[in-house]
Amino acid sequence: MAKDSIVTIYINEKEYKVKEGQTIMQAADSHGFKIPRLCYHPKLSIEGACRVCIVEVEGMKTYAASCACPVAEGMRIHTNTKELRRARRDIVELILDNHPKDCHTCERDGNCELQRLAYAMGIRHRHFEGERKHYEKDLSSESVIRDPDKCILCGRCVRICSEVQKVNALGYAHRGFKTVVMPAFNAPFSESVCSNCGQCINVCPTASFVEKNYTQELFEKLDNPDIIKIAQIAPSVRAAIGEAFGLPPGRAMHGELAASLRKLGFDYVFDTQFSADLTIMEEASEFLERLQGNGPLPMITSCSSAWMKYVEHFHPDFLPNISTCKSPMAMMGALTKTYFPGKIKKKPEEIFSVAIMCCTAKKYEAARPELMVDGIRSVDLVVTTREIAWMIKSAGIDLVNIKPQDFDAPLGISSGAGAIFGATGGVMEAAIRTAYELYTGETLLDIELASLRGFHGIKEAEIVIDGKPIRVAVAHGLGNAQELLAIAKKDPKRYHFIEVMGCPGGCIGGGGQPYATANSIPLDEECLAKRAEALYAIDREKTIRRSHDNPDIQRLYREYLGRPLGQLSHKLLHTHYGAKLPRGIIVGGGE
Amino acid sequence: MKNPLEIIKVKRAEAINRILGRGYFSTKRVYVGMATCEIAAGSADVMEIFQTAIKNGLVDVYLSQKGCAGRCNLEPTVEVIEEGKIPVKYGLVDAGRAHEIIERHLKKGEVIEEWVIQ
Amino acid sequence: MKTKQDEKMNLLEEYMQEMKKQPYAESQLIGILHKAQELYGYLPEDVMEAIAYGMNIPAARIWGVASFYHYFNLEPVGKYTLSLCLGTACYVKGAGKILDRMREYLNVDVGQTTEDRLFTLQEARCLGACGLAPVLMVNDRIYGKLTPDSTIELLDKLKKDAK
Amino acid sequence: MGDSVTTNQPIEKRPRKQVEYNIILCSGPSCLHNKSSELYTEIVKQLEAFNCQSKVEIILSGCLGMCARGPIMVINPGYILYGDVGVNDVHDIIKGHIVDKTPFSQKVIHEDHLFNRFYRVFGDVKFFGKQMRIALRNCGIIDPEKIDDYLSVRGYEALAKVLTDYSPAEVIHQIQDSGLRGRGGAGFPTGLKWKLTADAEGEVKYVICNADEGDPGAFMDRSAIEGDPHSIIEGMLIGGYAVGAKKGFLYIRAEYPLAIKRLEKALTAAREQNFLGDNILGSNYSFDIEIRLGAGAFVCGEETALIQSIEGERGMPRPRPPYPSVRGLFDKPTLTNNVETWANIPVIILDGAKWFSTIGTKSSKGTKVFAVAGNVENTGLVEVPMGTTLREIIFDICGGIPGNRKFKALQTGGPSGGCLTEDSLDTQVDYESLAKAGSFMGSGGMIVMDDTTCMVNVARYFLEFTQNESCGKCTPCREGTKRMLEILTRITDGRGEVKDIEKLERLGAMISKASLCGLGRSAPNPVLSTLSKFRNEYEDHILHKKCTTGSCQAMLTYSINDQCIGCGACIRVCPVNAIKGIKRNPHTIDSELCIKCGECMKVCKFRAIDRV
Repeated sequence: MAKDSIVTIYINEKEYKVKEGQTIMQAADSHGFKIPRLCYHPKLSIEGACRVCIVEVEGMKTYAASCACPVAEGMRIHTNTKELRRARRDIVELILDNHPKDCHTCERDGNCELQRLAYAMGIRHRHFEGERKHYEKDLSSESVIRDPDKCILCGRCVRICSEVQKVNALGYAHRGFKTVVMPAFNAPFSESVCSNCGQCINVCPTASFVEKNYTQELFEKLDNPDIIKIAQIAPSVRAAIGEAFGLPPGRAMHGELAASLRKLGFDYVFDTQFSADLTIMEEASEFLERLQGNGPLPMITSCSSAWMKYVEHFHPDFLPNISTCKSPMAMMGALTKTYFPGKIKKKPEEIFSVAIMCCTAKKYEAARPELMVDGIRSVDLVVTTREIAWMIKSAGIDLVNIKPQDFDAPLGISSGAGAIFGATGGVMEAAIRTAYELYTGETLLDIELASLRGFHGIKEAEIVIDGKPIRVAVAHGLGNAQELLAIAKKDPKRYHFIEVMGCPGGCIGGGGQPYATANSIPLDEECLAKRAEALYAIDREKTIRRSHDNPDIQRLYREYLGRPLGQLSHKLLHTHYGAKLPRGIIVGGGE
Repeated sequence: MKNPLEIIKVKRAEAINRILGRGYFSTKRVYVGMATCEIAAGSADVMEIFQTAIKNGLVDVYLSQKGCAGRCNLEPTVEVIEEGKIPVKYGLVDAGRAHEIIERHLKKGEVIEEWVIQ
Repeated sequence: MKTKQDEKMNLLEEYMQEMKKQPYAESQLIGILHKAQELYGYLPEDVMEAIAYGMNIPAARIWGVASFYHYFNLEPVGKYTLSLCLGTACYVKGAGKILDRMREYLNVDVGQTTEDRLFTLQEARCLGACGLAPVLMVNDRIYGKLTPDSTIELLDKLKKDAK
Repeated sequence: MGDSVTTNQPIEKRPRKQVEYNIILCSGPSCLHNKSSELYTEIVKQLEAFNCQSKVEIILSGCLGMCARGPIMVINPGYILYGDVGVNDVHDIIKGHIVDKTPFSQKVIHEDHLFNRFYRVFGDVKFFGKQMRIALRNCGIIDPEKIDDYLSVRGYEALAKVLTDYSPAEVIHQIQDSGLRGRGGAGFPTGLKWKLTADAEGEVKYVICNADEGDPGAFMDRSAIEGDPHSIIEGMLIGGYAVGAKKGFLYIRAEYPLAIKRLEKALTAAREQNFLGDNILGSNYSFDIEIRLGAGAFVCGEETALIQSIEGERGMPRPRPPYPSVRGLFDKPTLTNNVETWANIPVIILDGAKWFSTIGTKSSKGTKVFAVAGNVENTGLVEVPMGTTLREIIFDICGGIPGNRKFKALQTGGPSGGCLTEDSLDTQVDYESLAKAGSFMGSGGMIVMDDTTCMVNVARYFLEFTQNESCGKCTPCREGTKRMLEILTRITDGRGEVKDIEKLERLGAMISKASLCGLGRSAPNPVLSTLSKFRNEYEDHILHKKCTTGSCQAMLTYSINDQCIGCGACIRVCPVNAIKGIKRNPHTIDSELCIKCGECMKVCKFRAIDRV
């Protein structure tokens, strides 16, 4: 059977030519239909469980799930009969009947796929209400709250956790009406193998998974006149926050964000892109050290917090390969508690350092004891893109129309290299721009490394530095990372440098990014590409595109740190991670 | 070389020889139902009684277990088969009945009519 | 000196080593859980963790499988496991009433174990002894043609035997 | 206690005739057509003429499976078969066989079918008379733990024949020609299933025996495995040869320890004799079987859920397509049949597809095993030719309803099936007729219910079962059956609402069409079928808060009539002190307090307690 051969099908009595091997849903989608759906997700395996996408196929005794059923020559499909509408309606109502009636106070109100479906199906009455499930919420994790009451058992979280991230923290337990999605042994999330990546939040159609919300705490701190409130904003936040305000994806809003945060009450707004440049200085230097025989290769990046937790759980044998550099967030945090207080003549204790991140795992990272500087936390609080969007809305600030402002000095100026940190491949690209020059003393001219961009699971490239071929690889999503590690394990000499970002697409696809809008799906690749493009555009528009050219970075070394990998750098900007053994750990992530 | 059909014929002949070697040609053959349902109804005890009787000198009897024929409400069942006679099927055989079947039927040849499944 | 627990774990490890040699080793999970339950009487969480580690199967999946199948006990069971058949034949002949009486007498619900760790009450699907309906399986032994009263008598007797 | 079967009472009510011979006269449809009834009269006449009527019992049997040679009569002991018996032959046969003790050789036929052995032992038992034992041919006559016993009844000869004489395609042809259909319930043509698997692309293929018998009240498969494990193994071997598989899996419930033990023993014995393993019986065919245990999940009887379970996963069905015949176990083409289907295979090979296809109806060939339980005189396993009527099964074979009660309904197909009423009793057992009558063949559970059974309660029972066994994957089954059960519970508790019937029908229709797997799709059947046939009972419960059978306790009220002499016995037993009254004056029951336990009714010697 040739895969690209064409078959004729009939949808609602009209003839269509479609590709053989497509599912009914795919075929219908390409011809202007949009069959209602719920458990289906294009990145995940076909579950066929919710039964919302059922259609009638002539000759079949029962309805077919259009997400699972392939088209066949001559197939006559009906997507919109009275009976079907009623069946779909009843199915969605059945889901609602076992779901809390707290839409108005729910975090996903207005952004909930179930709510949208119920609206679209015309459910205005309930017919079948009865016993509703009730379980305790799991509040143990620093990052993710699990609320089984809101779970509709679509299984997207289970699938993304096992198929895309290959962490397998979540699974179904028990059965029938009592089925619950939970970690092994119903252990608290914090004791499970969870990497805190938050992708379960991204794909959940309801509010069964949400981030641990710190907005109220932050408001309280912002109201406190006795402390200095400092914000840092991760690259990817600016590329996505517009979506939470109804803008199409791809509009970079750093200026608007800086202005809004000041209105919100922050005293200083710094840019994590600055500390990304700093990371590159340290990381590129570290890499060159290792390349000269001081330390194991391949060196693996350490910026992504979910990735670090994952390595500690599943691949402790690779810990020596992990760069000792802290993440940009942690580097910035350290500076806000050391370098910067000195500049403004304040004590570290008077500083409240907030990180606005696209990531839920950063909440966990910020609480790591490894990142304390002189006994105090370097980052006091992490809020996600979503949380800061609520705060801005709640405070009555017009992010969309506000006059953009610049970040504050001395930690606000960044190179283009710092911007692209948010997309998969970006750290590697930025590192190469600098490493090349540090090693050869020559400026790398062709700085856009196309082979490291885009959403291939594993990307490889070879760069010749001073006649020496340097082989690098990039993976995004923990599942791909695991595959890449397997390759590196089998062939230890294959790579010199590996970049890993824990989320699909990199930080732009982080677990703290705005929920998909009504016409989109979570982790839609087009949307991710537009976010990435926003970052690449920032890079293109900058005159300074290499981290080492950032004048404030140069000043920081000159005035304070000394040199990369120097003594103070080591104290403030580097750390070591250790193996962890949460419950039910397996070797190498189970593959 | 022999084909499978020829092999199976040899195997069957061997099997029958082995069965005969176990005393199949005794005058009376006794089959005790030993499926889960029969055992639940108490057939294991019944089997033991027959085994003990043979150990204690009951001769000319071939004893075997069998599966369930499906006569649920009359289990445990026991068959006594004699060549040339209609096989006798006993139902609801408990320890008492087993002893009587040994004494009266196996030793004296009397069919205990009221326990026979018709 | 080896403790009893170690011995059980060694046996389980041995079994897993054997299973790991099979093609599609992961597919042996249910068999391994059967083995573990045979050794421990139920599936302790640390044993499931050991299986996760030994077979390289995610613990969440093992937990999912163990909690899906009703045959697996996730908690220790009593000295006597009482499986009351609720198959149709038994139900028609009054197993429901027996169940109510047993619940009341033992003061536990289905799936639970009495405080004195003597009895675990369970429901069974057809045990295949319909001719004796209603039937109760106590560990491996089947008792048939029960009434609510005779069931309670039986439980009394078991209680006495245990002492 | 427990073992309460100890009585010295005769086990049957009829007095037994002590005879030396019995004559079994086939009264299958084809023999009847050939005037076997006239033979009966002639036999009686001849027996009287030779004055040996006291030595002989005449038994009318169902089809004896030799229709081409009918009318057939058999004389026991010895199970001598006489074929093409005309009225004129009766004299010679009786004289020869019974008077002169020499069988009348001209009419003796030597047609040997595998199941004849069963009737040599059980031919005179009325219960088995109208049955035909094909799948269960060896159950109850051989020692299941001895491969020698199986070999002695032509065991593994079908395998040898296949390996000697047939190509895989020819085996599939045989199965197709036989008309055998899946005995697990849905009745998919077995030969076609084999062909689809054989035609599927792929080097590695698997064969599965589904022995996850789960219907509450059905134990045919357990009996077949415990009574004759080798037949199933032989069936699988033939299936594996036909589709090109080298490996088989036998998926069996862990709740069947004895069956598992016997299977293990049988597999070991079969390996020793090279029926399993490499180069079986000197051929190029290699095959082995592995036992996999279930762990208490009814849904694993569903083909794709079973495959998931063998793979070590939660038994949650997969969407199809892809069909398992193309992509099944470990993503390889996989052939799954149930125990009874496999047990039929050796018979078809040895007795011939043509012969097999003469048994049964036009669309359903062969026999079907049922586990008959409930309010019926003789409970047990019944294997009848397709086309036998339900009435014959319930009344002729199983002896009708005990206690002079009235037949009310027959439930077939277990939790997936439906109820049939009196007017459907002449329905023939076959896939289409049962479906047309509003039920389902199912795997073979058959529950007979008398007029004391409340149909709403029965529907509730089955739904509770499926609800409990729902895997939880798809919405309609997980949530929908839960709501249906809640509605039914409220109806039987006397809290039913007028719109409940409509809601049940609406949910039922949706669940049947929208669920992911067969379990969900068939889950509403018991409700929908009782709704269509016993709607008035539902209405009684809902509108009049009344359960006419008295089964639904919540709806009963107890009261004391004027027969009461005021003895006080009821006051003493009432556990909740709901009965009040002065000695020697009529008592009363406070219906608010009454918990309807019925204890008062039991102790009252004066029939003074009414229950409505």
